[in-house]
Amino acid sequence: MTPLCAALTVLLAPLLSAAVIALLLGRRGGPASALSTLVSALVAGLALWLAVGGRHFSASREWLRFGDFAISMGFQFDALAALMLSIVGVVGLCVHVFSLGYMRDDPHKARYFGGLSMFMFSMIGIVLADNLFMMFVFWELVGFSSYFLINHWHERREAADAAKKAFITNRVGDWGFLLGIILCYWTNGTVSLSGLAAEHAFSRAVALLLFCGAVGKSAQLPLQVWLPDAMEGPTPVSALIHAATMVAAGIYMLCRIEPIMAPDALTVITWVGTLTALYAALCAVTQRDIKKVLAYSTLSQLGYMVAAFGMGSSSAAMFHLTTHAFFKALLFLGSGSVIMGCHHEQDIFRMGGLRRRMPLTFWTFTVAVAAISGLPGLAGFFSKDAILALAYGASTPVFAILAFTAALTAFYMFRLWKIVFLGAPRTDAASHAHEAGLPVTAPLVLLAALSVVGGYLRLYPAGLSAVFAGVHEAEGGARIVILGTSLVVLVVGAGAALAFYGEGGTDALEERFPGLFGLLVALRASFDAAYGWYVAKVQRRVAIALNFVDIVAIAGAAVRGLAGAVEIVGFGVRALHTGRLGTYVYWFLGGVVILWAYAAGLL
Amino acid sequence: MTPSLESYVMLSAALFAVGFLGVLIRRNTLVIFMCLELMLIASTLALAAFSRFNGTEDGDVFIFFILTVAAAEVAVGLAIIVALFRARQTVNVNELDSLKH
Amino acid sequence: MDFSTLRQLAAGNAWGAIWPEVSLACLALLLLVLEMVLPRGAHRRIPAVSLLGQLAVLALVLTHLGAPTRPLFNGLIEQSPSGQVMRAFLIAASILVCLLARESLPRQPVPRTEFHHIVLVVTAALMLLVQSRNFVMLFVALETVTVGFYILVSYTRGNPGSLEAGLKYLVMGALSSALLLFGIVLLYGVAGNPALPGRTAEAMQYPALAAFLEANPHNFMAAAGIVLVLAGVGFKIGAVPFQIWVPDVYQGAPTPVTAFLAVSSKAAGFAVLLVLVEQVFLPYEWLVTPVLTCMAAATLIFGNLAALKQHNVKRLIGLSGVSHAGFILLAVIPAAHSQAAAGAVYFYLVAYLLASFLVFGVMTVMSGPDDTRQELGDYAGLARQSPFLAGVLACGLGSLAGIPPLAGFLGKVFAFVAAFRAGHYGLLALAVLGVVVSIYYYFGWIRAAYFSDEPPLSADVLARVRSSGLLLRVVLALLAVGTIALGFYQGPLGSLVSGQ
Amino acid sequence: MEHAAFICLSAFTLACAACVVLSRNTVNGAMCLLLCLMGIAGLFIQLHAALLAFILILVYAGAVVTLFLFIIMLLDMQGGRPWRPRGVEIAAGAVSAALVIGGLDLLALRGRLPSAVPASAEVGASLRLYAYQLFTTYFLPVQVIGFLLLIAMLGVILLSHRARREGPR
Amino acid sequence: MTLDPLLLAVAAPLCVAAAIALGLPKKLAVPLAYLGFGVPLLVSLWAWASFGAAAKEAHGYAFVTRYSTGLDGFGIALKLGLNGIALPVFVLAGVVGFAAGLYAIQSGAERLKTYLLLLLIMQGGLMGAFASVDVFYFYFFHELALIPTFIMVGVWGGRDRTYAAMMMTVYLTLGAMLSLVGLIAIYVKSGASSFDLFAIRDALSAAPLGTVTQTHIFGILLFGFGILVSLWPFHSWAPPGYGAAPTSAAMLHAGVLKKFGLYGLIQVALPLLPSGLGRWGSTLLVLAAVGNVLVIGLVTVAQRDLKQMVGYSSVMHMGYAFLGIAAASALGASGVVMLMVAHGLSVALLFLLSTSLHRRTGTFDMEAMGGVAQKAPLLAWLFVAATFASIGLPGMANFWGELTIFVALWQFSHWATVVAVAGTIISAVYGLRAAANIFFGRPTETFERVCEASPPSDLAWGERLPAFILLATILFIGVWPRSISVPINAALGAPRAAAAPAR
Repeated sequence: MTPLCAALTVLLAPLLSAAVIALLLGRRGGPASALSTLVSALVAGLALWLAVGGRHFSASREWLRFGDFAISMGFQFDALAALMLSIVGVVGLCVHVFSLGYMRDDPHKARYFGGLSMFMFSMIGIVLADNLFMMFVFWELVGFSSYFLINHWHERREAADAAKKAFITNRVGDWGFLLGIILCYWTNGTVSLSGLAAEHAFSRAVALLLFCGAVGKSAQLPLQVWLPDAMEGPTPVSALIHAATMVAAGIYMLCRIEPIMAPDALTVITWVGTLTALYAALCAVTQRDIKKVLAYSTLSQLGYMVAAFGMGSSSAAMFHLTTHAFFKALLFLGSGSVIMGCHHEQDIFRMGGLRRRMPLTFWTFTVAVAAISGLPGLAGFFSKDAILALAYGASTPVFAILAFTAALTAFYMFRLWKIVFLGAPRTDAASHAHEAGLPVTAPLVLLAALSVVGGYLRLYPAGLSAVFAGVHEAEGGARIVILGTSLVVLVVGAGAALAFYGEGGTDALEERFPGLFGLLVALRASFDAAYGWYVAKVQRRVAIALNFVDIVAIAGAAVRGLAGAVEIVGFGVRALHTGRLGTYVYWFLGGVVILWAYAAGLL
Repeated sequence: MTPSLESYVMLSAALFAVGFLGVLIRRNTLVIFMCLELMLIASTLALAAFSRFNGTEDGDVFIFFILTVAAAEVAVGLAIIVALFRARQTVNVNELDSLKH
Repeated sequence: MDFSTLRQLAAGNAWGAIWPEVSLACLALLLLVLEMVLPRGAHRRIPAVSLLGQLAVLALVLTHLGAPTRPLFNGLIEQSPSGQVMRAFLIAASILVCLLARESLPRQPVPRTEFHHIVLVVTAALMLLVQSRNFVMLFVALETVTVGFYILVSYTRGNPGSLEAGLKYLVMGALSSALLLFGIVLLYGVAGNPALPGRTAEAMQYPALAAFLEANPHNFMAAAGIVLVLAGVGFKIGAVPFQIWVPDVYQGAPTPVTAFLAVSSKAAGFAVLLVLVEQVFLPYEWLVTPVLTCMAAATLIFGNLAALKQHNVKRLIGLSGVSHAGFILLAVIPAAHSQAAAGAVYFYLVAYLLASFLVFGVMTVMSGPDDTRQELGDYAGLARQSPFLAGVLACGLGSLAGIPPLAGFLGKVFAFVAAFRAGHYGLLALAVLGVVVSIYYYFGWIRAAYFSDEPPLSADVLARVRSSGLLLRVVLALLAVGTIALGFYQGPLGSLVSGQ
Repeated sequence: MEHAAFICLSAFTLACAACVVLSRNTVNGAMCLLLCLMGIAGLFIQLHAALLAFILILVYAGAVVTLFLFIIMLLDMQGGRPWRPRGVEIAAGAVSAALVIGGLDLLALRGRLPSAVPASAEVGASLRLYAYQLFTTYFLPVQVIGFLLLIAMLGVILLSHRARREGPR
Repeated sequence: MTLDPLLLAVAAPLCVAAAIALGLPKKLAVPLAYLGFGVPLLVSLWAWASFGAAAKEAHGYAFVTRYSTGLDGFGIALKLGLNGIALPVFVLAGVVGFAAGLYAIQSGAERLKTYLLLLLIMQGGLMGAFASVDVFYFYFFHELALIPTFIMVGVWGGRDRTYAAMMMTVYLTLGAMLSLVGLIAIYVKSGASSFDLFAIRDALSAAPLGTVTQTHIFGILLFGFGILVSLWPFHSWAPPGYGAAPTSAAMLHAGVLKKFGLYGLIQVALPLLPSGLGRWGSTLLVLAAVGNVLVIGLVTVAQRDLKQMVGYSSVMHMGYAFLGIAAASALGASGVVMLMVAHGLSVALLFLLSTSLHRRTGTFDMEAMGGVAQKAPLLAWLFVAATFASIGLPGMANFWGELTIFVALWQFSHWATVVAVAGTIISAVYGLRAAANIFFGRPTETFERVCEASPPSDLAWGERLPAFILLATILFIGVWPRSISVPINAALGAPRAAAAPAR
């Protein structure tokens, strides 16, 4: 089987399964879930096969042509794509399997798995796309699948709103993305990735506009607001879409178009990423909802990747993307298992002491926490160090902020870990928590393993390691500094968290430093407040005002008014018919006089 | 010397105008009708003058037709006026305005 | 009284050529004879006789369309293709009028035979009128028509409204014929003047007069005569400012007579106007074109605006008729130079005939003994009670409004094309606005018939609708089909008007 | 001499016409109309159209005016409310009079006709000529006139009859 | 003579209408109505399938036939044919017409026969308008299709139907009349003295008009057609009209009939008056179109009544079309044609579903619903699909049109492009908010009470089938845009059009 048709299969199999589920299996959850999972397994297998095979190829087919303007659909399968594809495949498989357990009793299981397949299709489309138009197509489609899946429990108003918010916020990002693509088309004459790689027409506008897309999809400042709300969706969805793959698509896209990145654009990108990382970490500290904590940590990690890209190393960004995909997916799935255990309880302060009840979950979760906090030897450590090293070389403030963020990361992750797993159960739900079946645990184990080994680059197959060519260990003094820094931040962060948070069912920070806590909460809420104000006070009022104008001025005054005026004239003319011969003959007189005068040339 | 053609034409035009004025200012149906007849006759005068001075007979023949037509018109018109008087007891055109607007 | 006179008489007068008029006249006489000889019980048959007779004549005329152009009766009248068309047109119109009369007269305490008689005579006179090429002939025929209409308009003499309309038509008509007459006299006098170039001995004849006018293109007396003649014709076609009588007379006259006025009299007026503009007044275009343009503009504006808020259907149809005069003038003005424009006029008239009689048919069915007071409101619920009549009405009004696929649309298009070709852009703009306004009142009528079921048709109206004669219904259906078919396929008529 | 006669006749005729228009009493109006017709007849004679003058007197004085008078009597209006124009009517009349007179002036000024010598035509000849014309050139109109008179007669009968029995079915 | 499919497509509905008018009994009328709507669908699909292979005559027209109606002297003859521009719209008319017909037949409206009669007339008119090469008949059939809406709105309409019907008709007649004058102007000025598009094209390519003349005529056509297509600020007829119109009429009018104006601009005005657009396009047109997108877009956001919202949204989307025309390039025009088809399908679907929704909830007020998805999931997801189609989700037909227009527009005006693309956000806002308010969350008390009274069922087959047909077409074009882009490209004759493989 040639790589090309393998790729085709990888792309189309999920679509097929989604179609079959939508048309045939709409009511039957069991077969639907089975089909979807099998397909995802197939996808994962083929993806790995392609990755290991390391065969790069590209193919393209014209899809739409008007004169000189043509849109084509095609694959560009290189190391980068291979890496992303295998991540999507593996994580996707894990999530599918996990969902078998997690969504076992859901009445709309079929719809859910249909959505998952749809998402797989769209995501793989982005991965394989060989030009920006095609990427945009699937870009929108992942947005749709995300909307669909967040909206899964649509009878909950929050879920519906979250889905809406996610899609619209992404649309805002895509506004820039599309403009960027169009501008890129007219400036470079092409949008195919290979073509752009050859072009090297650095354009700040193009770069920044395209970056808007990444800002939306990867939830960077100021468009980050949708991601935390997106946690309304089922947890596996959060794991797949809002942690591992879709939100990472932004970074992936940036890496695809690296050649046309203008230097000064990169600075902007760096700072956006850095600030996002810091902001999200600060927000995460105050969260009580387990998924929200993870969501903000996702934001923060995405910030790292963007910053890394901004500092000119797509390798580092992709490296962190990879490891993050593993441990963040693990974290989410772990939290999912916890939530299942506690009968869909998400408030960490109503859990506690789950170490005994759910040992497997506990250990895998611990691995993930350690990995994200950068415990030496685990995946997160290497990737984060690579980024810190970059920052150290690039600019001191960025380095400082990222380091501080790393400390915060350790702090809130260990806070979470301690409050959820250690101590005694605070609710009977927690006390009766129990481990779920194999479908739930197996993915945890697999991902835990990946989170451990994911950091060792030489373990990656040759086909993929090309991506990480740009990842350098820092040398000499720098190396000591980086190493030291990461260890210090880990110890400080983790230690502070462990020391600070007690057994109590309340947030220690809130009690001891209410001011600081309030500040952080306000910081988190500020963006939502701003957008809320805009929507409610500006957009809505303008809309109503315009509606008023449309009804009163155009439809009313202009149209009805004109009609009314004509009618009044009509009444007047009608009144000329007095019914009296005496007046009628004067019409004749007038007529004759006018005609006569005209004949005499007087008029 | 004989009066000129123009004097005849102007005379008939003046008669015509007088008739027209009568139609304009009178309110009595019968008088209006008389004035209309006057207008017809006035034009016959001009016709006669023209045919006399241009030496063409068509005019005289035309007068014959005009007179006949006028007579018929008078007959029908007076019949209508009478019938209307029976119905409305008036010949004042200002009071005959049931059809209007 | 010698023999040569008789020979002369025989030579000049080709009675055979005007057999349609002659036979109509004989038919009219026959009706009177029948009324005398037949027992009273059999009088109900007389209308049928007149209908059948006219049908026969119409059939014969239709077979003789496209007769060659030739002068008759020493040039008093002229036979021409367009004249043939108008002949058929007028006979068809009179048939339909008689049909409507057959439906409506029995509701009135009036004799019927005389009605048919007068209609026949008037129709014959109209036919001569449109073919006349001599002012004497024109005047005589015109007066015959006018006097006939005096009688017809005030025919239902039990009804004061009818008599009042008669009086108004009488005074206005007499006034306008006086003006026309004086105009003719002036033209005759100036054309016969020996001292002027191109002087002619037979100034009453169109060709001679045209030659004279050609020789003196800027004579004031001639100009005065021309405008007076135009004023006289303007009265017939109901063009502003000679239209003011229209709504009152239309309202007061019995519905069939209203139809007769609206269609035959107006059509004949336009035929005469066309002949004058094309053949006689051509040298005075500097005068005729602007005069007619102003008339057309005023007519378009006035007719549509006046009809806008009109609720009495007979006045409404009258005023809409005024606006139609405006549309037709649109095509008359350039007719002097374009065969197609003249064709457009005839096509418009035919479409107008079909559409008007559709509407008048429905009005006749709906109208009671006093048919002067028929309001739009009376049509509420028609569509529910009698879908057929409502459909017919919608068809007719749609065609009057100029909606495809109905014939009226083509008429308007041809008129617009003619006006555009001649470069009368302002007039065209007015016409477009006129169409838009007209949509308002025509569709207001349809709305009355279709949208509102409250109040439902009154009992007697319903009874009349139920009892309306089958023959009338069949004819209405045929007219509707004709209106639609003519919109889709114009066939020979189309090629005739497009001058091929 | 002929000219003087013309002046007198025309003055007389115009005066009578004015009386027709202005007379308060309808009967007087009718009478003035009669006199006016006489004057016109006289002018016809001056125009060597004695036959026409004859017909005019016959038809008009003999028939039309009589008919008018008869109707006036019938409608019992000789006493009738005399005509009292209102201010508006007077104003309108004045305006229209001005307009009409202006029109006449136009005709007088612009309508100059090269005055021709009257062709000499014999009265006797013209009668013969009439018959000839009527029976040859204008034979068709004569027939039409016949029908016109017929329907006029019918119409008068119809309009003046009291309602017939032919009521609604 | 051999049977001419196009003529058949035009005649079939009209003949059925005539048959019903002549008083066919109901149990015969309905099956015949199926025929009347089915034949155009089949013909249009056949034409779509065989267009590529069909032999092309002058100007890339296929299936050309000519029937003389006796007006050859005026240069008028019923000449039918399809080129790459007409074909997609023709197909659109066939599909939407069929869907509307099905929906009408099952709607069980009172006086169903009259309803079907009018709808059939509309259908016939639409097929004719888009299939006729003769400009005269192009207008003729449009008017023919336009007028039935008056009676349909007035008799079967909803809130203040009488006023809506009256205003809509008078307003649209104004537009139609203006465009008629424009067409007459072309007819006369071109010197072809024929309404046959071929003749006019040849005449004008031989001796083009002066720029001033072109500009004047184009202005008349632009505003005439603009009124028909609800160009801002001449849109006031649309929202109340669609708000009041019965479903099938709204589907056909908003979906197909409205496109006539755009079609006229692209098929007639742009090629015949190449230099006429200039002044208008760069100033008034682009401003008005931006008004459509931005102003009307925001107005749409303010709507509470679902049908009003759909009406306004269709007005808004016309803005994209006008921008595409303003772009004055083959690319832009091509995008407009694609968008016409796509928007026609999606807006028809939206109207259909709104009515189905109204049947279940008894209201169009979006605030008064909620949680309908729990009662009628299929309806919900179809509606969401339609919404996403209308907001230009890739994989749905609308996307390609909008994308092409944006790309073309950038060359013409940057700021307009920025605004236009921002419009996609606005449409996402109102579309998704409507979906969320109506279908998701918990039902409002009022709606709860409605459900108590009559538990709403999911879509019946009579409603499903038309919806599926429309959605399927949307998806097909969305996934495989070549299916219509190839003929469009061939027709609009962009530089390398010939090179485009006609697959």
